[in-house]
Amino acid sequence: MSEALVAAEAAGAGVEPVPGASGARQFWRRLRTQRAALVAAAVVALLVLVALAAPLLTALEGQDPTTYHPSLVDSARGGVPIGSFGGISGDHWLGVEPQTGRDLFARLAYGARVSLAVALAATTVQVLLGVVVGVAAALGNRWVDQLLSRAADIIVAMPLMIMALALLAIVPSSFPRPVLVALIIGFVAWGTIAKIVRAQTLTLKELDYVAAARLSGWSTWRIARRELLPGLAAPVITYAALMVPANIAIEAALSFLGVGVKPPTPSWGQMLTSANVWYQAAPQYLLLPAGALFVTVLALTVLGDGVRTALDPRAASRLRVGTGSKREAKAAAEKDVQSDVQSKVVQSKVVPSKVVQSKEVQSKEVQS
Amino acid sequence: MSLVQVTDLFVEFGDLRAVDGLSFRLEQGAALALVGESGSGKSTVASALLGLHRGTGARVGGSIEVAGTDVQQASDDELRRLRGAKAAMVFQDPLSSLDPYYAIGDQIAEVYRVHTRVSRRAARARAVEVLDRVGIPDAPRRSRSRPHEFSGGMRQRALIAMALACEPALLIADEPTTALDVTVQAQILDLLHALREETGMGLLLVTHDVGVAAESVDEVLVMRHGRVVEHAPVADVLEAPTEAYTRTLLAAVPRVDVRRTPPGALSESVTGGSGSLLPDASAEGRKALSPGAGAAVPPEGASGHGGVAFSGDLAPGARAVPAGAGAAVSPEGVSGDGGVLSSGSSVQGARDVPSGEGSAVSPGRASGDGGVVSSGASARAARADVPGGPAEGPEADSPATGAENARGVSAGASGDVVLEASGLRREFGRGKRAFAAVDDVSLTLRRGETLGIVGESGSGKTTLGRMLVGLLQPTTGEVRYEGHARVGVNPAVQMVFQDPVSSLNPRRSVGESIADPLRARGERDERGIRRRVTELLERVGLEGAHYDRYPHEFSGGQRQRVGIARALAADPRVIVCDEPVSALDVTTQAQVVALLGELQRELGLALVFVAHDLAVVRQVSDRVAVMRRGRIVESGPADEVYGTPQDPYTKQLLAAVPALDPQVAARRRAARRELAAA
Amino acid sequence: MRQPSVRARRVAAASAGLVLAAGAAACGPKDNDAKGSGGDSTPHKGGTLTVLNADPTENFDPARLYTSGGGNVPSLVFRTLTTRNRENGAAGAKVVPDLATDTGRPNKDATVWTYTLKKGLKYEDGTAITSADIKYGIERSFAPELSGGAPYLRDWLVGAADYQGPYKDKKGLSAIETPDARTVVFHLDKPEGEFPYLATQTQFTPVPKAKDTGTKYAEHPVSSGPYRVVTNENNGEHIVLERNKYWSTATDAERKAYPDKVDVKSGLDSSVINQRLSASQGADAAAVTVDTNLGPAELAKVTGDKELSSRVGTGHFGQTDYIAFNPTVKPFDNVKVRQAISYAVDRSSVINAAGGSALAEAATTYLPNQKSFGYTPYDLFPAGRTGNAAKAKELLKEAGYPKGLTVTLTHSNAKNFETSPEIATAVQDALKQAGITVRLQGLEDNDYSDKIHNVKTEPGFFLTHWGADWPSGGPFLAPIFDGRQIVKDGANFNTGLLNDKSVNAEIDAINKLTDLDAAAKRWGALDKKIGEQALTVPLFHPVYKRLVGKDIRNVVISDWTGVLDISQVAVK
Amino acid sequence: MSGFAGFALRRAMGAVITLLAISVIIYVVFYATPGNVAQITCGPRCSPEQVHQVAQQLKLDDPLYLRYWHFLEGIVVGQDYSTGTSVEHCSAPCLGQSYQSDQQVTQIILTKLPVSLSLVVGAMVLWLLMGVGTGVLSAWRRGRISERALTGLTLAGISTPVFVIGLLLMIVICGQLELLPFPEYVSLTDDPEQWAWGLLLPWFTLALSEAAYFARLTRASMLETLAEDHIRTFRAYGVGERSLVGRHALRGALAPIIALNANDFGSAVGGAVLIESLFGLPGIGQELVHAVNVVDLPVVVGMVLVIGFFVVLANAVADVLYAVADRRVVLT
Repeated sequence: MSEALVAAEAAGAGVEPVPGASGARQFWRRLRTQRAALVAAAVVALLVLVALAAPLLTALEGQDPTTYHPSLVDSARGGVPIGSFGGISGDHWLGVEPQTGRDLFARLAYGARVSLAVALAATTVQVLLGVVVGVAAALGNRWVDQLLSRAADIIVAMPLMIMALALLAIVPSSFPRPVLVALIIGFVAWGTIAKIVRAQTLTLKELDYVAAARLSGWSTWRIARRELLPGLAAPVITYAALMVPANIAIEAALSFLGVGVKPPTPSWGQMLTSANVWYQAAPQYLLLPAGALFVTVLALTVLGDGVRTALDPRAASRLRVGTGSKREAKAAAEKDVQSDVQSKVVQSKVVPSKVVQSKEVQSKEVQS
Repeated sequence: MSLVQVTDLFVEFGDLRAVDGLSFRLEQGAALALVGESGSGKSTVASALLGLHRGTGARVGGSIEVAGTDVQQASDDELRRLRGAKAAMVFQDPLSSLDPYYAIGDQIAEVYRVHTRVSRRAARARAVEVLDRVGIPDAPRRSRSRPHEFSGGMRQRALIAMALACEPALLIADEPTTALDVTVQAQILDLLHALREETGMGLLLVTHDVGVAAESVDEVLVMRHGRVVEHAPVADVLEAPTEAYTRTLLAAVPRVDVRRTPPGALSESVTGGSGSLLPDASAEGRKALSPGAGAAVPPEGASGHGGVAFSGDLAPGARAVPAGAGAAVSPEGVSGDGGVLSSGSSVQGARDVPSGEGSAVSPGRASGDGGVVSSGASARAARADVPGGPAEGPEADSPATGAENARGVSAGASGDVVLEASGLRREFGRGKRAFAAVDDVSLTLRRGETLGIVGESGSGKTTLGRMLVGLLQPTTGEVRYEGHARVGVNPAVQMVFQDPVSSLNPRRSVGESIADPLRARGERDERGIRRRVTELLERVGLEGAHYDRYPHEFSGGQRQRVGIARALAADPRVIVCDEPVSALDVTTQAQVVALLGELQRELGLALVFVAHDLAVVRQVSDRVAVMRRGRIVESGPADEVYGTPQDPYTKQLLAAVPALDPQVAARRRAARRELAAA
Repeated sequence: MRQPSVRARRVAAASAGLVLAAGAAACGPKDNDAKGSGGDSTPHKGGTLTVLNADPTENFDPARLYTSGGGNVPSLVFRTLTTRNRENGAAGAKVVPDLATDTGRPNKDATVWTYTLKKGLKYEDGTAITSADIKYGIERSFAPELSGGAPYLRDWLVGAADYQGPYKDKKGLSAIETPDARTVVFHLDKPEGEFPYLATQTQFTPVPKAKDTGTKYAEHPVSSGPYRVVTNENNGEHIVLERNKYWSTATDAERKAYPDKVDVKSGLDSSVINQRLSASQGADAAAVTVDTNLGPAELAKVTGDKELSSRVGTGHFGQTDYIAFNPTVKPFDNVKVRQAISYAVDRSSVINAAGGSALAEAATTYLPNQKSFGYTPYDLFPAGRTGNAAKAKELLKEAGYPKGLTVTLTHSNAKNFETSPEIATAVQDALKQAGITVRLQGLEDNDYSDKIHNVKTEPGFFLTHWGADWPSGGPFLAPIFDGRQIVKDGANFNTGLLNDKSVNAEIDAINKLTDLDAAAKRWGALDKKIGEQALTVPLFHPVYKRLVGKDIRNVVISDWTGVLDISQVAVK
Repeated sequence: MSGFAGFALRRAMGAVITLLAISVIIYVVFYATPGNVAQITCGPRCSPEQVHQVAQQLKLDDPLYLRYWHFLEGIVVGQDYSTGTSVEHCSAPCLGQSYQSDQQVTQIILTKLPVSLSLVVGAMVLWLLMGVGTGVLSAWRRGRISERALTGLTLAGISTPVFVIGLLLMIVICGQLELLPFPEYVSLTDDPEQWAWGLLLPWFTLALSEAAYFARLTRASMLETLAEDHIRTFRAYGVGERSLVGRHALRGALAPIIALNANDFGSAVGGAVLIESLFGLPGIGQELVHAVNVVDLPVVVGMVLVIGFFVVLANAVADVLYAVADRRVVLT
């Protein structure tokens, strides 16, 4: 999956402190102005709700995700569900699974639990590892930086799927599988976020308010916690929001390779994998998980864009899905009015205090 | 027909009316400056002239006619034909205003071809031609360079070349020199002047800097809050402003040729309050908070105190007897050649020197002479006839002696050295790319004095400042605080930063930021911390209730006050101010400078004042060091350095400062031209 | 014995139905009529046959192949002493002579077997095939460099156990004699009436010593069959075979070899193979597959399409998928528990999970339901179609588990396989009715294979299966139930750890029989006898549906292999 | 670029260290992986004695460090292998020999690499065309219906797993509409036309999801550039919108696109496992998954190193291209 690309998008977020980028209130206020993001948030909330309430909902339906119903499938025809639309009925709201006759609604709802939980947990692991390594590399001395950056390089250069295959085989099967899948996705894909965090920390570290905190006499740890981490929130949250759907897709891919979450625990990836071949004989079997995945990833991506926009208003005009000329006008107005102020800030930036990393554009201020 | 005719222009961004009922006209070949502070709407006007607000969602009303085109009614195509061909615009930041990816010649050629049906080759030739005209040496070759390969001044010349390409009737220059160093600024203004003489095009100059306007135009239109405050020929505006705001604005402009006003005078004048000058108490910004109640502290915006600092042609003696200095200010004091204008009759200076303060606080000021030692090019040393300046050790004897002498007058018991740097060198990068931002700099700072460090961009002044506070470690050399060599930061040495935006954590309340030094040193009593922070906030002219507000709720000047309060919270002996006012409007600048002076006097602080602005440095410093390319080229008491500069670079710098008198400006320009020709 | 193919490519197998790995074996179209699609049924010579396979024919070296009946693609290049009968259905489960003039002449107690080569046998280079080449071919299969074949030669030949092949041991294998260029004699440790079956394996292919290139031989093995290897790319991923002009029907009654050229492409996804066969575009019209069958989803689609269903052949291969118990693990030491589970199993759920009634037949016997195995129907613990929960509960009560019990079922995580999670889940669901809570322990394929075949780690209750090396009860029952075949420090297949003297004795007795029909009957009886111990719960015998391209004629699927025999196929 | 040699040297050294670290990790991880390699190689029915012989033959009984040492030795000086009848020399850099097939790993890589490269290079061209094209279009038409439609389309590309899209496309396009032949890899040198036809669908499938990311990236960077001052300059000089978008904004967006493209290219060489297995393309990814399943350590290490090499190389190329695209960047 395009981890690097997701990262690249995230990297642009909030490199500098934005005037007025403070507080959760601001964030919510800005998020609220985005209709697409709000719809997406509602969809995500609904999905989470469905996942959480899966036992309740299926109880309502009177089904569970594991019970076989051999009588509902046509054994002579490969186990295709009997009845129209994959056996949809009052008992089985979305029909049943071919071959087993398990209730699809129940599997979809329970699958949401697994897929979302795995993706969220994996993202958490990635973010934690990435932030710790990235911050440590940025704040540590040259050797620590070298070591950790190299480690991140190695992680990035390792083929994710292969490592996942190998690691999944090593860990004893008694280890809960969804947790394992989450951990492994998390552990093999933190390199990029570590790089982002490192770059961002290096930028933040040079900001005056961090210097001021140092002058206050705070320890490095305290500065990292109080001054740097909040500043990392924007790119990290943005990255995370975009990484969740990517992780769902990775889980699906692992299932496709046969090493994902194990049956009978349903996951969308696993359902997709087994439903794949049923596209002609029982289309709804494929369309349901595919649709669920599509909606989820779509909603999370749109929400991710929204979060990013809310955290970094300058990006407002860039990644937004829906657009409105009104908002653009406002942004333009702010920019115009600020331009006078900024005009002065431009002046007298002296020697870049840290010599440029590759890819960071250096404007040569030193004139001859 | 006028070149530009604007009638009842208004521009609205959403709820914000940026320009409100503006009318003016500009004749062929004439030059008009739009002058105003941040948010005055002057840039918005400039954009409106070219119809650049179209399609952005801004509402534009009134009528605009430029070079025969009705901008409001024109079709998109007509507008495009106006832009660049009849009216060309030069922008503020020359680096970002050029496409970084294409060669400069190509960019000019592209613009030329938009308006002229010529071959690529011809367009390219035209580009070289105009580049040559604006003084780009070796234009054919340099036209193939990309913007980042040019220096700031060259880029601005290139932009001007682009503007010239189609021989427009009107040149709109939006803060064309704001991002440039003062010496480069002078060159660009000279260039504009020369081009105007040559081509007869009209000039609309947008600037916040009255000095720049004085140098360049015939008429000035002062704007405020989107409205015209005053519109008159430049000499009239400068010499006899009719509007209070104009006077305030002028008064606030620091003058490089006026000696320093002693701190006593500074603070008292503030209290003296020339508030009447400012009809609107919230001069500084739209969001300014209501003024504080502290008696000794000037409410933000309600003071014209800045004017005081530069008001008089002070007798030399004033330096030694500071307390009464500020009082003797002649209202319209114009000092001969300097062309210094004293803005208001209202400037009273010190009314009452608080008892006991005058003598206690004054010593630092007099300590200047020779205290600064620059081994590399110690002008002071040279003056003292010690041979072989560069070969000298960092602690040259003779200047030191001189310093002792000078200090003896008033320094007294408090004249001891608090901060001392010797042989500081700082390199960046490694291997081939390594360069020394600061090279072999030594200096001393005594209790209660102010040392100004002035230099253009790239001179290493900020790096030096950061080494002094311990944020950067010198590659070689050392910094001693009260005689002890020191590594890393020290709460007793604090810093006030340049950028009011980035110097406060946007995610923490200002109170929390100010409380940092208190907590860091182990203070745990929350009530005590809050009390102390409230005290500090009030001391710097804010309200205690601001504790829980966030930086974005404050204006630039207020944020800078918060930064000062944070520095004070550590009970420092030394504060290094790194361009503390360069991002502020002039009126605000003056207030912040005044505050610093006042605090220095009250607390016996030693200040290091790092700035690019020669005038501001002179205004606050006892001693001044001029930096260039990492070295100190000249140093000494402020008056000596400014009055009788020895180093050619210092002279050049001083000569480049815009004068506030058009005649003086013209004389200087001629002088510069001769200098360049020679 | 075919094993859960460790090499089954997980990826390739992922989206198909039950996929048989390369080298799969027997079958028999019961619903025969596996003729090509209508039209003129006289097969023509010529054309190019395309073979679309999921798994590459790796290590194309007769010493290294593990095949049943000589394999499919290998059997186009490698001739053996005997071979399988190339007929549809049960007739195809017979062993017939190939290079040899007969299926072997045993001595009285079946410990010495003598073969005579036909006259005029030649390699692809025109040189004659000699008995010494047969001997050399077998010898080199003992070289550790060329591992991979079946274990029988090592087990049966006199003094072969420690033999390390001709590269290290120049003396050769004394158990094989070649008194003259056409005669080869085998001396066995013990009576083996089924030796003719063994002689179908590719290890009995002649290899000219002068042409032996060791591990490189697979790149270009010397052909004795109707086709020679023209290209063998990437270790069997793409093999192109063309006619061997020195082969003639005069010496080979079995292989028809209609096409001029055979193009074997592999590494394809199973669903893609079936898609391509069903679309039958271009070269795919003359395409078959020898390792992929129709999965349930595809079957569901095909059954609704007349044209397509006319192109489907049905194959049976001697295989049983079953639940195995390790009676040394509690509670499976208690025969009543094992019986209870036998009663509780819901075979219809399991069969559905395996692809439905068209792809699996319920099994109540351990031996496959084919005559050649000696199939003797029995159902000792009748569970009906959906399980007899009441009887199971009753037995559990007797066993001391009145409240039911919780057990762990071990299975492989490999998808769509006989031991896959889907089947395990079906078992789990069925046993729930009987009050038995099943926890699933899915293992990665290698791990699973290691664990269940190691007496130290063998779980108590797991899914496994057994397939025939040749269609007879011997290789089906002996490795699993012969107590002397328990391996303590290696791969053990007697998972029930059964060491019953009477069973062992009966196996020995049957092995002496050279009358294969008589032997089959006794294998059947033995099967039933062992079944009483409830060491396994037979679940189903798989059925294979094979789709062929629209221009394919003369489809033959024997019960021996269950796949269509490409040596018989013609292209329109 | 005077510092280029230094840059190349530093990058090369970094790459060697990275690759060595990767190989150590793989050795350790696979050492811990269940699966008796000798048993797998020998076959499930091999007796303990035979398994032991095979283990000896493959030097599997050596301790881990010794095996790793042999591996390094092979890279530096090459290695000799017995085929039984003769001794084969695998010349340096020798990555060893497959346990399963006795083929030299370098040989396997050489046969698989063209497939993966064909797939990725072709897909890259497509994803750049589709992605950048869509991005430019939606940046240009920002705010209009057509932009929303394009945005929706790209999001759809991101949110549908490739194995679903790929199979559906294949069934519909190849199976039912018969517009394209079923994907198959034919060597470029054998038949360029067949090569292209056979790979078209895999290219498209692989490109689809990538294109979606690129469209988003392009649009974002272009809008960012469009908001920059120099665009305002050109607008103020009467330069038309099309030139602003197509010439200036696109040029500004190019550098990040190039850089990311190189990165993605690197990881796709080994990362297109799903596409390769779905379409039966015998590339690196598919081989690697197979090797992992049979614990064929030499092949796994070799393949992972190749993939790692491409990622590292692609990163370096990305930096160089970035520096070329944006001359202001200093290579370090």
